[in-house]
Amino acid sequence: MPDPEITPDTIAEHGLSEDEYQVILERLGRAPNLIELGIFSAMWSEHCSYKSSRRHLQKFLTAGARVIQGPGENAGVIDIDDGDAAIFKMESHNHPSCIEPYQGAATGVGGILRDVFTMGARPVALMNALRFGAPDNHGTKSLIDGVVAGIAGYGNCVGVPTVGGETNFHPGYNGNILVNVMCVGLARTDNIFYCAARGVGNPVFYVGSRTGRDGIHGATMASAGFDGDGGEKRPTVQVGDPFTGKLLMEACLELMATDAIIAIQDMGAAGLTSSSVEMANKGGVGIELNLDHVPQRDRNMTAYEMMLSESQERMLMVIRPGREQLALDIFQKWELDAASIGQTTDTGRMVLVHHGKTVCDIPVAPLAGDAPDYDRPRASTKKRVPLPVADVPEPRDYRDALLRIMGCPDIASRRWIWEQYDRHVMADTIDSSQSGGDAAVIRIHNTHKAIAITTDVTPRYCHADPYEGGKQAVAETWRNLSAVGADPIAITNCLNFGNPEQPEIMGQFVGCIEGMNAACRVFDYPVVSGNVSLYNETDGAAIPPTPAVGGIGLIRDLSRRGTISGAEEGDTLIMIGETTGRLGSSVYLLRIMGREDGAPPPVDLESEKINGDYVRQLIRNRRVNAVHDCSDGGLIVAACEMALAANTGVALNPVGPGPHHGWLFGEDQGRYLLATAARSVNPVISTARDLGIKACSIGTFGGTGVSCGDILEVSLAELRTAHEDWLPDFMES
Amino acid sequence: MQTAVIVFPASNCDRDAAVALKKVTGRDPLLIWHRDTSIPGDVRFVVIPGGFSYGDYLRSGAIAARSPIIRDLVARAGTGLPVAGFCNGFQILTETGLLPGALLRNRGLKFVCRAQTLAVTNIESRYTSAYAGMDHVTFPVAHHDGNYFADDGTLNRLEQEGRVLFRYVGNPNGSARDIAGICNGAGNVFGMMPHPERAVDPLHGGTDGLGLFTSIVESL
Amino acid sequence: MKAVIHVGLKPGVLDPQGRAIARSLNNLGFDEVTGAKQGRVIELDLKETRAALAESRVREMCEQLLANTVIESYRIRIEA
Amino acid sequence: MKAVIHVGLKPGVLDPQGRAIARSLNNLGFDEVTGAKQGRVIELDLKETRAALAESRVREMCEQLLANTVIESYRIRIEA
Ligand SMILES: Nc1ncnc2c1ncn2[C@@H]1O[C@H](COP(=O)(O)OP(=O)(O)O)[C@@H](O)[C@H]1O
Ligand SMILES: [Mg+2]
Repeated sequence: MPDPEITPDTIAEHGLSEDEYQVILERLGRAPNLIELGIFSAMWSEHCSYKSSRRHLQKFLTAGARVIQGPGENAGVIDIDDGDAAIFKMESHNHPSCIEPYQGAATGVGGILRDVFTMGARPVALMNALRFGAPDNHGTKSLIDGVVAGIAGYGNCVGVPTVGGETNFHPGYNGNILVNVMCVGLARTDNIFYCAARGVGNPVFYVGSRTGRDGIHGATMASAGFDGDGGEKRPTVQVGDPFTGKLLMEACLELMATDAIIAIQDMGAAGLTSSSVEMANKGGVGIELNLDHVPQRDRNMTAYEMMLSESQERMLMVIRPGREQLALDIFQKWELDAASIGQTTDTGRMVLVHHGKTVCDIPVAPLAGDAPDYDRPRASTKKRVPLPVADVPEPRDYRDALLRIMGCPDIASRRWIWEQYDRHVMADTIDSSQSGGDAAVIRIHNTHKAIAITTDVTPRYCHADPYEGGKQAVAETWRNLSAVGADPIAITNCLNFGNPEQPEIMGQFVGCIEGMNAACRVFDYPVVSGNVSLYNETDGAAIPPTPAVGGIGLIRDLSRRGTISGAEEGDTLIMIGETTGRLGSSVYLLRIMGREDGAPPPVDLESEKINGDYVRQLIRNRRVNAVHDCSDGGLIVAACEMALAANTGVALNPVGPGPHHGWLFGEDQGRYLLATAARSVNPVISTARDLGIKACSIGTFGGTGVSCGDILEVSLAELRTAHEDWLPDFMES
Repeated sequence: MQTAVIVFPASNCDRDAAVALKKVTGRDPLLIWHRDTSIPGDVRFVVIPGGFSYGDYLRSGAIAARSPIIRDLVARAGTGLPVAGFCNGFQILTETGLLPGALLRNRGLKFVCRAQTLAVTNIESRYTSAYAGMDHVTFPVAHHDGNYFADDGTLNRLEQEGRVLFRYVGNPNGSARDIAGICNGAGNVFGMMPHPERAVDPLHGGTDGLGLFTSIVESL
Repeated sequence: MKAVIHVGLKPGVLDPQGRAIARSLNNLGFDEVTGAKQGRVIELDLKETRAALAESRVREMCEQLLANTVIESYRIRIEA
Repeated sequence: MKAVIHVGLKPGVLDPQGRAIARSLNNLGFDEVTGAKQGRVIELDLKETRAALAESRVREMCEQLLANTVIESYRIRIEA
């Protein structure tokens, strides 16, 4: 095939600007051919180069006493004592899930699993953070159906429990759903694998599924210009194969127990291109690949297609010379295709040979090092004024308002979702979505230790005030981990935003990052991995800013942990933290008043920290029977959730002469509810006061319903029905 | 006592099963790879674990049931070796013909993972003797194809011969006559969709599953 | 040559997928649908060139693996 | 009347099931099998008696529900 000419159109179709193309010309000292252009375009895409976000991500706190590996590798690594390491990361699969929800979500799970086992960890838990459009928006239901089935289809099959997550509905996601998945794995600190290739002349192995024409980016050209078979336009959707994913995971972990691997990298976005460039670049070596040896699924694949294919379930590794056979034997045992497709070199260049011809010969360093790095203009979000309680009407009927809130899309039980996930496989799930608890708890096999995992963000708040919303997202993970008695250690994140070329969006992005970072610094809670998903918009309508945060904590002794469900008849309900009745941007305002205005509740990071530290201390000293944080819906919702989990009613003390809606539904931050046995009440409250922490007794557990003086009374059965029925009824309607 | 777990590509409850067996026998079970062709002679009890052998492609359990190890498994089961299959293991046992019937897609078409109450319908079997005095147990279920089907004649025979060992209380998948677990005529081969091996530790939320393992191990 | 194999549930075997399909079609307003069944089609590429031989081998494949004859029946078509 | 609908993956879309089936047949000694694809057949019972109308309705059903047209293509046959 004659080499097609590179025209301005070709360059534009590859998403490269003229300036970017000029840099390529300079670095090469000549015009690139199409393959080379494709490789530059993939490496310099937003997805691979983080060109709009890089300089802002660098602001994050990324170091800490427990950080073994911060951002920059496939996943972050933290030390969790005794030679154990937790390896984790969150990633988005938004765009693919909009096009094909099942496969998009499934391949998202496959991808995040590979990121984690690539580093030598056995994945032990999956989480999913989902945002859908309004329930009544056309398509919402089938998107939920497909996404949940896709996550289940992949995670259940590979046998990694899906233990938690979050789900939001908002018209802001009508055109752009978000599917963020997180994986946590465990490894030994002395057996962690990295992607930097080392040495010269070492064999480069390809293993896993064969390469097909899946998800090729320059789709316009690739399918029209290069597909000799003609006929139907090839879909570019990637299809997940969890069976091969599982085999690949087992084979890699088996090989990692030997000394055969020098470097390993999964093939994610921009497949063979980004994996080989990253390996070579990080190791400071060159790489030469013979594409004839790449296992191929489709006939007559071009070099361009092979380099840009996003076929799933593939890995690239540099093998120690002399260990080739060992590697091949293990891959054969697991019935995987594997081939030696090239070697490392000392040229610092990426050389590709196809059909005996050199089809690409470019320096590696500029692909990564000279990637664009933009300081995009930004405009900050207009500050909203706080909304005084007095300006918000009370509900006509508190009981009715409570039932509506318990059954509203923001709060209703997600059972319909998580019952489709295998939450128990591997036999170490101690707590999961099933309890409705604040964080999932996964035991470290054969020990009494556990890790706690949560994902949180409140897009309503981020939209109202990116900085406060960013702070709140981190604070809520920290609070959720504290509520189960885990010491919060580190976070990962997935930053989902609209078009960064719009100053307002860039303002949201930077605002959220700065807010998140402020919280990370106060909590000494570093960011060790993450992912950015931009351009989530349709017809100029961007999603609400959604910086999803995934937090990890350590429970040293499983016999001393907090649960949501332990309240006993007669226990006193204690509130930790201050309530002023903040209804701005609250669920009450949205679902009862149909409004979304007002400043969101601010997070006082200092009191957040001392409150959380205190709650963990109480859990460790076995002072509390149950713990739950207050978040969406305020203290009454949290109290109802505790009552439902324990199957014990609770009577709240009415406070003051009213109005009560600020007290009951206000979303003040930094608060926890505790169920405490009579003998512990005084010590818990007085110690809190000594520490300068607001604490008061606000009710008593017992009976079969939830009440608050003569303001409201409702049976647990009614609450349960309201809470449990909304989602299944909606999905079946 | 030596026990064994057979591992197929994409079995994923092999560890769950191994943990339960070790708990009851005090000894790590052998893990037998599906390509092996024989089960060592000293093995007294074999578990076929849950999971998605071969990705559940074609039909759940179908491809696994044609693995090299199966020939010896069937032969040994024929001489009385106890063999239990949980979840995918049950599907594999029906595909090999060691147990009658088949497992269809759940009635609700969705994967279902929840704590499931079961009635113990025969406490005289080798797999249930430890449940004497317990009418009900709770095991987790986690499956997509757990809807037990057999023709009426077979169902009648299973019931008459006391081979239905567990029934669902609140059928999660549409199984005929609420059947959750059955054994073969000789009583040594047993299969069920729920996961007793995931209910052997108080931290799992319950230990009802232990009785199943102690029953069979004590019968040896 | 090619073999096309239809595998379907035997009459009398409950077909949850078929039922769900019929119900959802009705819900979507396709009232004319009174029943639905779902089966599988497996297409095999074969090196064999003699149709009769191919057919008898494919029958063996069905009996051994492709169909579960407890619940399923199958039909084979051999194409050049 | 009856409609028989074949739904299969579009060319070029990964078919992990097909691969697993081919491999398993090879392992069982059916060496002549060089490839396998798996699709679905849906049979609908219809109250409609006019073939042309039935076909256009079934096409709608395929687009709306029966096939995932992002990755699958379908073929309809109407039978009396
Ligand atoms: N998509 C999901 N997958 C699994 N579990 C979910 C999902 N969405 C929500 N959950 C679970 O439902 C419970 C309530 O979630 P949420 O209201 O977001 O909790 P919180 O506000 O305390 O963080 C949690 O235990 C959570 O793990
Ligand atoms: Mg919480």
